[in-house]
Amino acid sequence: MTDIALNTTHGPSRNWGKLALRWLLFTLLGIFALFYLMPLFVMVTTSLKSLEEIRTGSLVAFPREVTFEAWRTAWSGACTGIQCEGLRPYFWNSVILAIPAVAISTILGAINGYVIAQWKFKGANLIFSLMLFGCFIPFQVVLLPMARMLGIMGIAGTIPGLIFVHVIYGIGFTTLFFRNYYVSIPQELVKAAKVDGAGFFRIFWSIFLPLSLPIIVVTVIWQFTQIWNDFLFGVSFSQAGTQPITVALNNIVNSTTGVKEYNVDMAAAIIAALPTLLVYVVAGKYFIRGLTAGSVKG
Amino acid sequence: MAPILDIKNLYKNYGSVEILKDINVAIEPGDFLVLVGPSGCGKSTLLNCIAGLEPITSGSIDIGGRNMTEVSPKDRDIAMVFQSYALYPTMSVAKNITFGMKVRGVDQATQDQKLQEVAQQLQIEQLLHRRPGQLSGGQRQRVAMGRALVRDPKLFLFDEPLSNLDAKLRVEMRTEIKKLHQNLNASMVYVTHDQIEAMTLATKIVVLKGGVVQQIGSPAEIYNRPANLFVADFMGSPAMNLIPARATKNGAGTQIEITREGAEPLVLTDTHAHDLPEDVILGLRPEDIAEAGFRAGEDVQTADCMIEMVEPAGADTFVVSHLGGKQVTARLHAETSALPGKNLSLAFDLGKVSYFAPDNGERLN
Amino acid sequence: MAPILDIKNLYKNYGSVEILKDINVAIEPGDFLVLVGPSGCGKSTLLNCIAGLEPITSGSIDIGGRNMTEVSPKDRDIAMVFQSYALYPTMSVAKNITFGMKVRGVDQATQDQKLQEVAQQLQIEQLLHRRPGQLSGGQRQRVAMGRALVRDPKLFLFDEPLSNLDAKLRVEMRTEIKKLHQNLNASMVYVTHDQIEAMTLATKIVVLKGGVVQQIGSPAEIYNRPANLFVADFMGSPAMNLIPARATKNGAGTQIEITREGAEPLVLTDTHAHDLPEDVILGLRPEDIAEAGFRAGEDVQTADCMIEMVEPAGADTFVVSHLGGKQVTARLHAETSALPGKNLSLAFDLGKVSYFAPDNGERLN
Amino acid sequence: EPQAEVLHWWTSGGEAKSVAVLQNEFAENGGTWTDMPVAGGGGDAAMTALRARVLSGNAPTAVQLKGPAIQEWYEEGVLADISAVAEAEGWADVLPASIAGHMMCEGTWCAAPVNVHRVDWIWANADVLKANGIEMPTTWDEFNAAADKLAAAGITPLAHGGQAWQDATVFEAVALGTLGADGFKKAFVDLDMDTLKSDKMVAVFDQMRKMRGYVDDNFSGRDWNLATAMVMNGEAGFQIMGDWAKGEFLAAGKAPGEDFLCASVPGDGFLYNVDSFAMFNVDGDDKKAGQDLLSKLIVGQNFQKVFNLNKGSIPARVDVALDEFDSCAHLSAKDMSESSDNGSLLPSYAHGMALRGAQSGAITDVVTAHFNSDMSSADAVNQLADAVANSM
Amino acid sequence: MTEWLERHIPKMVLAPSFIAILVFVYGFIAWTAWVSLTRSRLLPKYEIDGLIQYERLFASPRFDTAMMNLFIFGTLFIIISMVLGLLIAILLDQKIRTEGVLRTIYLYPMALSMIVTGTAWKWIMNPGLGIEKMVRDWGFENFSFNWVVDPDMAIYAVVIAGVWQASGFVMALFLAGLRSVDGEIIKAAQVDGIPSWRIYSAIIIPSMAPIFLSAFIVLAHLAIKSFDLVIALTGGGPGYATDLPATYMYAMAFSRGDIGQAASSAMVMMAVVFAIIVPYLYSELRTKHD
Ligand SMILES: Nc1ncnc2c1ncn2[C@@H]1O[C@H](COP(=O)(O)OP(=O)(O)OP(=O)(O)O)[C@@H](O)[C@H]1O
Ligand SMILES: Nc1ncnc2c1ncn2[C@@H]1O[C@H](COP(=O)(O)OP(=O)(O)OP(=O)(O)O)[C@@H](O)[C@H]1O
Ligand SMILES: [Mg+2]
Ligand SMILES: [Mg+2]
Repeated sequence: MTDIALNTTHGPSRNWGKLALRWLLFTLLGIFALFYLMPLFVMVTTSLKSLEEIRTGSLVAFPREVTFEAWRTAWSGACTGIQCEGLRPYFWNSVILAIPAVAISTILGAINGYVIAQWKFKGANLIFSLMLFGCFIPFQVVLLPMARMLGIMGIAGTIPGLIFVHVIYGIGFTTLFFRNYYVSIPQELVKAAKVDGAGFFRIFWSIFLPLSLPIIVVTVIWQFTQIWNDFLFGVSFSQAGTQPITVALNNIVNSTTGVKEYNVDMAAAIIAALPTLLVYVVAGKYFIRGLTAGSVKG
Repeated sequence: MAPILDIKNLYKNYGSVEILKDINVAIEPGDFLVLVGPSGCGKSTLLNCIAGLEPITSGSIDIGGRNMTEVSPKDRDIAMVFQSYALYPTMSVAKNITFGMKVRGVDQATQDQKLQEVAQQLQIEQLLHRRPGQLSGGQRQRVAMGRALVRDPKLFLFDEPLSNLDAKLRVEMRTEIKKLHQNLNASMVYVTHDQIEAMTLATKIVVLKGGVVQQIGSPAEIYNRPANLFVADFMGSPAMNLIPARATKNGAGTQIEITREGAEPLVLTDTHAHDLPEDVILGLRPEDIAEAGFRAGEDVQTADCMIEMVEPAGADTFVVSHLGGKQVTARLHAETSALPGKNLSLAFDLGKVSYFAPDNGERLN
Repeated sequence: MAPILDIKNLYKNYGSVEILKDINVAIEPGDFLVLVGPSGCGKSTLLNCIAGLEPITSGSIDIGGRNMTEVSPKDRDIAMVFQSYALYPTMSVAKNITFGMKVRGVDQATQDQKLQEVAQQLQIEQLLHRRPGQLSGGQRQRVAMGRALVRDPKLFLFDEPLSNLDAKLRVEMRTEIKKLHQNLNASMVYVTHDQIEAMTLATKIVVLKGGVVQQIGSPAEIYNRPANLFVADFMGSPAMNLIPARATKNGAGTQIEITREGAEPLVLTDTHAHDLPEDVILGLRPEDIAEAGFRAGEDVQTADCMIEMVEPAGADTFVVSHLGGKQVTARLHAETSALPGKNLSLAFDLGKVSYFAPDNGERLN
Repeated sequence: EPQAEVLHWWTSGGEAKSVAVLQNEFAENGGTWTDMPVAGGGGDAAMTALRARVLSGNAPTAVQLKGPAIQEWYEEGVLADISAVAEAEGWADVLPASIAGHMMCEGTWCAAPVNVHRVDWIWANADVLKANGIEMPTTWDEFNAAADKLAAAGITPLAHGGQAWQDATVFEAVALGTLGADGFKKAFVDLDMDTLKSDKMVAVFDQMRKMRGYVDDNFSGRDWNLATAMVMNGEAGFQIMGDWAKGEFLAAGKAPGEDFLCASVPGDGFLYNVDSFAMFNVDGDDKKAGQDLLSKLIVGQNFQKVFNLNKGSIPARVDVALDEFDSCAHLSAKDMSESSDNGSLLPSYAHGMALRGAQSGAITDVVTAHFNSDMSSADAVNQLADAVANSM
Repeated sequence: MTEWLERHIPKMVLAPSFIAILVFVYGFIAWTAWVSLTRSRLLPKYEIDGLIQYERLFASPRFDTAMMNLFIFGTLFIIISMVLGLLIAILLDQKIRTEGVLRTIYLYPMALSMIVTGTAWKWIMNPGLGIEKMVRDWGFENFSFNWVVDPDMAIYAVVIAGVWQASGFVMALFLAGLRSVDGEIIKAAQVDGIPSWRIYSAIIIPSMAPIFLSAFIVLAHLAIKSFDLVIALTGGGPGYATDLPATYMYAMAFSRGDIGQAASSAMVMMAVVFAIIVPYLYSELRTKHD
């Protein structure tokens, strides 16, 4: 249904041209892949080198001697403060922070997008514009008043507080994604369901959610990446014990006057990114599957 | 009895464009109302308004004696089949059909039973597990029908529900709908562009043009006594012959004179018509012009006409002649001896004639 | 002359389901091929295969003498109208129509002229600036037509292009297509479920059922000499009466005996049929059963029949009787005196009769 | 039971171990230490977190704070008074006066000093110098001559990382040598406009322009430790950097005096960068007890020694035995006490000891803009004056 | 009552989010506007003191540079990311068997925190360590790629790293869009004899207007808020050649304890964003209407 790849057939007479095009295509994709992989290459090779080798050799070269010491250190030995337990203790903080925050903001975005795209009422577009513009507020600006608000609400320094902040500033984007997806679904579907007697939530649940897999995946990718990698909110609205992994990563990496261990830094960065990478690999699959399963045609 | 559907002074605009203008229609319980009109005249829009899916600009809609103008679609107790099917893309055919029941809390056993029933009626039993994307056009349309048929609403709304079906299936479906109508004594509003559907199903037909009601009446009224030139021309296929003529009083009746090219004017006498203006447009359906000898009756008058074209069409043969500067079609038997370029004696049934004013197109008799 | 389209041994599966089976069809330049068949029989799929939009499972497709099986759609030089319209949603009607020309580098003046021409033919002049989303169903269908009509391809493919139009417009469009066909001497493949369309437009009809070709032939052949029970039943509306009968040799001809409930068997004599098996199914179209006195000819035989139902339908009236355990429909004049429950003398035209084998449904005469 | 949640930005291996000493002592005295480390940007990130914490009414117990920021926070009315501890421990007697001054807010003690980093160090590769017959320079002219020699020999004279704070570090070293201790104090502590616009300031920028010529082409954005590595590897001759650079040399197994040389930059004076902890107003006796205990331990002999041995800096209090410290530290301690006596013990502007953030930032903007473009020294001086005026 | 409830459910559902946005976005913008009129330093103060902060702001050459950089960076970053994202999405759309792997490769940069990736980029682009050195070692002595260390070019180096990070996500958005276009329409175009690239340019891409809106908002947001990227890659340098308003604001608010100044720069920045985004939003949401 959504199978729209344009080169469906190959004429024997045009085989050569087709083949050449195909090669060009792969070459291009390969070049892009190299471009995207370059920093990863640097990071991985560096993380496998010893500090000694980094100090003396070229920074962008294969390791002469591979050692996984840096990885071990990053995970469980690097100092992030007076504790030297690596990223491990912070990992869980990030997980229990990111999962509810992503879930809540995605659900809110889905339902907001559904209202704005399919239940248009006067002013809906204005509200949407306000939400969109809200995406542009610099987070540095909101830090201080937000801190005050969190204090007033009594959730300062707690994980629920952080979740709250991420949800608030995630809504704009999640709403945007869903609204733009739902806008292209024919209005007749809602009409048919209304006549069938389904109410607002029923239509959303039974008809729109099943259609939304691709956009849910896009939204989750975005939100998860944003929240998992967020440092500013994490550092400002946490306290000892609730700091997310980025703060720990930052503590490992960012020291001004201490000795720099690039191999550990790189390993830590890659470890900290593993959950997001995992989300991409897993979700990416559903992303395409969702698209091929539910076409938006009746 | 209170009308089941009562539309009063309904106006509907899209932006600044008036799509529906001052619609007034009422139907009694058990009525089968068919909406016809040229493409784009506002039929689907009117159905949408009745269903509450499009806000109306002004006027009121009562369903079952209750003012429903502001009521949401799901509380209007209607079932509707959409012209564009509007199937739920992620649900199987079976779920598409049972969704409405499920929402209304019908128990599973009843759901299954109704589903089987309807699937059989519509001949889609073997498709129940498929997704809409895997169906052919006609199959989709039948699923859309199924979604309405499992319900038992006050009012059914059908928007060209059979347009994608083959003739045979269409006849069967038409019969199913007719049965449904009779068995449930259900009330229906039905859009179609198929004249036969309109004629055989309707108890009442509304002819729309450009958002304005042209005529409301029984199929026979519409067919036999079209209210104006538009209706006359629109209903019936091939269309009614509309021939400019001169009417002059002649004793008890009226003498009708029709010019012909390269021949004497054709003169007929209508004994029923009175008080016609001098210029009229005479309307006569092709089947009311027969081969002489095949039609008898007191109002039948024969005349020789030059045949220009002979078109065999299965059971009938259409012949075309030229009268009053217009092509005139007659419907003859398949075995007619008519030959193009030859004269043929045609019988005109003046008992069936309609007269229209050339200026405003209104019916005169 | 080489066929313009030559389909050989075409098979098409969706997954494990065979949709088209061993299709062999060829058409000459200038032919007008109409595909008919019940909903879901594979008509759209076949058009898609011809257009190259669906890969075929096996077989070959030649267009204009060249093997196109592996050629991409855009190089096949075809124009196609989709059942689901498939208009470009972001473009205005005018752009939808001219886009193909623009891409092919047709100059602006020609584009404009063609656009005007086609818009007029299709009566969509006032819609040219609208987006597809703002059109009614029939208007969309006409735009889809327009997109094909501005082209001058080797082959036109139409998938139910008129299904959403009202009868009047439909007749006009039919005429436009016929004109196009004649003027350009274009080759066309046309899917329709409208019998009249099929009959009036086709030079050749293919009847499909469940992905298998049932019969290929001219409209008259298909109508008068259906190859099997399916075709007989499918083509024509109301359908051909198919009555179980016993055939016994009787001198030069055959004596046909049809049982009746509560009455003597009906006995007819066919002077043309020979070598029929004892059990046959006799096929006679409703128009070949007339009111006695209204049909003459050497093969016409009359008999009194009990009338069960009388259905007036505009120009004709259908009456239903019961013969050989089947309902039998006859097509009478609108003025018939037939009354339900009364006997009526009917004339059976045995010159038009078809015989089928009850076991495999194949034609016998 | 004393409680302390400590916000600090000492997170790298050596630093963390150093603070861990404090935590141990704190624990030994019955306290519970909650660690709240936030590294990054020389404490910027920690300050961000601190603001949020203070505004949400949830301030940490103790915070690593330094320089005028201590007084600024005090003015916001959020700092606790630790005079009681300070007086009991006799801080006034063991801390150099100018350093003690940083710990006082309107006459009360409001912060406890941890260490003294010397900023105006010049580091050199011993072998490279020897091979080219160069002595450690004692004047900027000597430096320039040595640098020219190195350049001629194909060695990068000055290892430098083009980050604003590194530019500022070099700048203040040059300024100290050129303006002299008094001039430096007038310019970068008192923000005296005349001094800022003086010809000598022009000379400072002239020297900076020279320095620009002594760094390699790829210096932009380089981390300071990579610059140190250049010296270590013999790619470069000198580096001007605080004493934390020593840690890099030591970590690479180099010995002071043999593999690498340390000296104060030409000119006399001592630019210090003192880390300290300030106590914030908190509720709860356990926390207040924690603050007292922490203050006491920070300035205690033992912590001062152990911490600074690890960190490469020298103790803030002058009565700590330096037997275990290396030669560079000894030099540093000696210079500090001399400077303290002759009034040339000066706060580092580049490391936020001398000025409020807005002002030091404004100066750094001009310094780095000048260093990374071909702006003339006169223009730079004018911009400097404008920027300082604008930042008031 | 239930009637009323039903009719207003959509509004009620939207209300919490809307109120949250009002308070936590627009309320805070108002707060910022207020603070920008004060002499707040370390912590916000609320005594209005006129437009002094704006005067200081406009006298600052660094802020000039920051705004100019935002303009250059924003434009290039958005355009290049969109073009590249779209291009890759289209290439990936050609039934590539290794699509899953490639997609992940293009997407992964989003996963990595810039705190560290910036260092990798810094090395790659450093003339003495990375590409320039590598290519010269291959024997191309005159090759030069020294943008990071050239104050005039450094901002373009930031663009490269920014594009690297964001274009993958844009690609994902576009891929989702490409794949949700009705297959029948593409079939129609194919039969119409439209070459593939025209099908993309004239039919598929225009029907993805909402996706473009998403991509634009995402990219514009990243451009305006680019902070980690600059800090990690160039630290705003050489000098302050790659400073952006976000880094300027951060420096003012948190490193320099000059909150009033930070607030005023935030207001100017938002005004500029407003001037650019609002017309775009307006046209985008309007065309949806008809
Ligand atoms: N969203 C819209 N905006 C503007 N005009 C519209 C819109 N939808 C429909 N129209 C116009 O309103 C008129 C009536 O449309 P409607 O769909 O009711 O026609 P219809 O009678 O159902 O026609 P058809 O038989 O072709 O389906 C048409 O001229 C159509 O172009
Ligand atoms: N994607 C698909 N997957 C599986 N089966 C399909 C798919 N598309 C169509 N079919 C089935 O193939 C058969 C032929 O479909 P096709 O659309 O060709 O029918 P059709 O003859 O055009 O019918 P109609 O007159 O109803 O349009 C149908 O039974 C349909 O259900
Ligand atoms: Mg319609
Ligand atoms: Mg079809």
